[in-house]
Amino acid sequence: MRFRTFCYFWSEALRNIRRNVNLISLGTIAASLFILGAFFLIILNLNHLTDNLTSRIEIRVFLKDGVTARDREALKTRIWALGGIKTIDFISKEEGLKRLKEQLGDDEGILTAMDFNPLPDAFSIKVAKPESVKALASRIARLPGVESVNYGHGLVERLFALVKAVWVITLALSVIFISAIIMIIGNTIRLTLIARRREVEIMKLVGATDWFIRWPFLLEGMLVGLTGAIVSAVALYFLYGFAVRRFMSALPFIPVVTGGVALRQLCIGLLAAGATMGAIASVVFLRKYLRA
Amino acid sequence: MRFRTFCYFWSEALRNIRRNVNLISLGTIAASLFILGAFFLIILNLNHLTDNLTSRIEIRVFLKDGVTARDREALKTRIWALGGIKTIDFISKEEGLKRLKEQLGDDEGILTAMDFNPLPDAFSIKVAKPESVKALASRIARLPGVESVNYGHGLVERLFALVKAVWVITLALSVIFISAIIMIIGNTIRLTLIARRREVEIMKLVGATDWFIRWPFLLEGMLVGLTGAIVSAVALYFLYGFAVRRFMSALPFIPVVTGGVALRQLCIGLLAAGATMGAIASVVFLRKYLRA
Amino acid sequence: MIRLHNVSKVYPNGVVALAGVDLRIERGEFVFLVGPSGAGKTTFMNMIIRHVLPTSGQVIVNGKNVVRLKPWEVPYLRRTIGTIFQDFKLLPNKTVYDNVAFALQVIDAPGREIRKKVPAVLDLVGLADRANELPHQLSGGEQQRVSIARAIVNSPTVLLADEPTGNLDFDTSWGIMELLLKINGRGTTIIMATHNKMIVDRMKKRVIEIDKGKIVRDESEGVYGREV
Amino acid sequence: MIRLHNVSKVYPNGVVALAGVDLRIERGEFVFLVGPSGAGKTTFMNMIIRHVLPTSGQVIVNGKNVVRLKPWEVPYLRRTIGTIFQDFKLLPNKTVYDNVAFALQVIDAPGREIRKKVPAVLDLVGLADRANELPHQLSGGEQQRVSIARAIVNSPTVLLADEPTGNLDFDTSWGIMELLLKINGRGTTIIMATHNKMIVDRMKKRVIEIDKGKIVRDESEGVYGREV
Ligand SMILES: Nc1ncnc2c1ncn2[C@@H]1O[C@H](COP(=O)(O)OP(=O)(O)OP(=O)(O)O)[C@@H](O)[C@H]1O
Ligand SMILES: Nc1ncnc2c1ncn2[C@@H]1O[C@H](COP(=O)(O)OP(=O)(O)OP(=O)(O)O)[C@@H](O)[C@H]1O
Ligand SMILES: [Mg+2]
Ligand SMILES: [Mg+2]
Repeated sequence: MRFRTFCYFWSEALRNIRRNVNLISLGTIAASLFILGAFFLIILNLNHLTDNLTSRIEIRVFLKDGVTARDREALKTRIWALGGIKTIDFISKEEGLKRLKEQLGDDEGILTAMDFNPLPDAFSIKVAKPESVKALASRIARLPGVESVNYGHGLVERLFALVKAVWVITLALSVIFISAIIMIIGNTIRLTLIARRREVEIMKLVGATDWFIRWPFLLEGMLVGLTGAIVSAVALYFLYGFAVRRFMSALPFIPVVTGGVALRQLCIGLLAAGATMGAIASVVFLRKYLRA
Repeated sequence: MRFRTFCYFWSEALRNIRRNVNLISLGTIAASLFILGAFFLIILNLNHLTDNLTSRIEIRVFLKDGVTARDREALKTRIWALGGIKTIDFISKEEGLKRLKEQLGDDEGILTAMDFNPLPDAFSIKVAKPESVKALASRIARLPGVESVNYGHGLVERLFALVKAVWVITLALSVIFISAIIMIIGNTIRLTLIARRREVEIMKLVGATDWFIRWPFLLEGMLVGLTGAIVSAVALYFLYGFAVRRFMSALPFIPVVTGGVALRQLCIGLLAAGATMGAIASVVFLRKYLRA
Repeated sequence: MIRLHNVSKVYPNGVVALAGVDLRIERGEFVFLVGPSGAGKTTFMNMIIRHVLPTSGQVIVNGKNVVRLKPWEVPYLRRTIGTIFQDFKLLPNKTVYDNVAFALQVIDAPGREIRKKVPAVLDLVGLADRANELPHQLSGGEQQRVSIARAIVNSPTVLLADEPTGNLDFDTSWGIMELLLKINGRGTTIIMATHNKMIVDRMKKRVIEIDKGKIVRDESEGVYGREV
Repeated sequence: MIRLHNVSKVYPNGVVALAGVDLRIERGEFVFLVGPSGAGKTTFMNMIIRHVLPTSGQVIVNGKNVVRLKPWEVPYLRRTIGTIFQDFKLLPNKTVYDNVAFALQVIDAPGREIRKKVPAVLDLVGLADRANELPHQLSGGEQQRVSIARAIVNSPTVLLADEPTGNLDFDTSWGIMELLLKINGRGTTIIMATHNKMIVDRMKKRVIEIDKGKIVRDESEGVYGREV
């Protein structure tokens, strides 16, 4: 290909973009990718939230009365040896009562009414994989010096059901939303190009090869997709930053993804998606008119 | 207008719809309205969830030791008199202990270790307006025979913060999503009609009045919008039913809107929105070419 | 009928298409408009149907100044004028029949009238058997004849024919000319732009020659060129 | 150069556009194609550039059977053939200059050549000063001349001219004919469909008359009609 021809392709693409028809597609693509991006951010936050919830899962191992500090160390080593454990913290009966009071809050009156501490010493264990909690707990229960083991009476199971359900739903929604958006973008580009069907036909009659016709359209699709993506990415970036600040000041106790790497990756992904979709949509569409 | 002309408008609209260009718009409109509808359903469920959470708010009024059944009735009457109250339930100290044990779950060991019941008698009060909880609680606290009043140590405030944040976010998202979708639909119809600009110009040159040109386009826009809406409504109706069944079996403890009236209203809303948007988009667009 | 007072048209790109044209055409006249390519013939016709507005001067059709017409009055002006466009301007998605019927539908003609007149006029231009085809399925000359049929179907008081025989062979052209003569005989004013010397010379009608936007000749029984 | 063996074309709607045409046109010939509107002239030309495929028979151009060409070979066929389309087929979004330059760009011509040839050919058709305008800003005859310029700019070995003077006045038409004669003198085969009796009669070239899809006359120094 001559350099001149290469320049021709680019100047054609740029000139066509300047015509109003494509500005309309651009708006549509920007809006679509914005929705897509917003949806991904919602998924990202749900993911973050469930991660956060599962990270709070712990196994509480209550020790038999009268276990010595030595036995305790030995037991700790044996528990470590079971594997899959992130941290083990010792919680003395005093510490345990303090925490229970905090947990009960206003209801702590019940405990202050008691003049002795009914709690045993305990280990608090965090596991590496939340799914292994149940198996691990039952193995720990069989170790000597362990009175009983508690890992949340079905709370863990419920949490997993929640996480799974959230994932199934977001996955189903993503699939539907993403296909809808792709359809919208594809159709927009198709409509834009249908308006120029005659042009393609004339070019063919004057002896242009398929690729000669295709290149400017391809570049154009890519640039329009990319520009739309840039608009949506910029909008998303700033709006999300704003939303996160509002959310965090209103609800400091709910964890949100503050942006940073994830947000930047999403924006880059949007740009790539915009350019690719624009190019693919152009080519796929042109097939129809070039084969004729 | 002659009946014949009326028929002409309809037959024109139908004939034009059968041409492929509009089938593309139809798909886009269906996809857009589907996203819009899905988004509304998400909002609906969030709303339902927060309603459900706020309905669980209650004021617990602990009675002084030794309050007689008579004093209790008198107190109950005085509390009723304060207004804004939905239900008052008496919870005896035994009942209170039972509930606390349930609430503590595995930790109930602490309580069985006690050989007396430290809890006082209490009233459990549900209020009509969750916002009035705080004010009501402080007024009840001043009544005779009341030991202390508990309404959730800031839990209520936090819940309201959550509800508010969720609303701000969903509202912001709705505004953005809805404008994006309207833009998409408007642009799709514009593109469809740009392909027929020449047709409009020729009609004008042959002596057609603006309304003579406009009517078929208007009907066409309406029908395309309506058809797209029907497709999206049907898809939404069945997919939502399916999603709800899956969700309820996975997470029976989280309340979801099971559809029924709300879903049907949403579908009707979508149909109206589709038809209106189609018609408006056609007319607004045509303005540009009719004024020329 | 049609009067132009000192009409000029300068297109936005600076091209002077008409420069100070004064003209008077009476009811029932048959006028040939001749002149080289780019002389301003099409511009002149577009001005009469108010498709193009003059830069200066007045265009009066049927006693009305078309420049001052309100937007809603324009369709009614155009309905009294049949136009055969140089580039046909057929509706691409309508059949031959519907293209011709359209001119009657816009004036809210009764269905009975449409069903009677459209086949009759298609027969006149020799396309009775092509009624259900789309424009792109026709040859150049056939498309031109559809355009002629549409222009005459609602018996306009003025007929503007912009090169109506440019794509037609001599026999068909002459057939069209006889048709126009008959219509003219019924009182319709006809203005026809053409490059066809043979037709102009044979018809012996008024000939107006335009060159570079100016009227350079106006003869009542003229011929195509001053000398060939 | 161009040979047709028993070529027929029946359009999907049942119209028989060509019926068993046998024809042989040698390199460097100048051939007029005449015949009434709808005779099959445009169909014949579209067949040579493989825009329309014959229903039966063979079309051989430069020794190649165009019916059997692979899709990627078609553009190369079309580049050796310049075509003046009856409806011009100009690219609506390109200027006059770019429309003409396009025919050189598709064959990957060097920029220097494009900058030299395009203005030259625009000058030949008398549109040097309209280079930067869009097709819709031109008169019918001017558009037709752009189409002529595009067809001849890359010195094709065959030139198909479908009614190239249909929208031109006699003087401009004759100028175009002289241009075609010059090109023909350089060895280009020219096939021209026309309804212009005066031009055909003056040129005294081979005349092929088609009627209802059949060749009814083929004379080496013919005139437009058998009798007028
Ligand atoms: N929309 C436009 N914008 C700019 N210039 C125009 C426009 N329409 C026509 N012109 C120019 O105005 C001049 C007169 O054009 P017009 O179409 O009236 O010529 P014409 O006499 O009909 O020619 P022809 O016989 O070739 O059809 C031409 O030079 C043409 O290029
Ligand atoms: N795409 C098509 N589909 C159906 N019929 C067609 C098509 N193209 C042309 N025809 C018909 O085939 C016949 C020959 O058409 P063609 O265009 O070859 O005629 P022509 O000799 O060029 O006529 P003209 O002088 O009017 O341009 C005509 O009757 C025409 O209606
Ligand atoms: Mg003209
Ligand atoms: Mg033809």
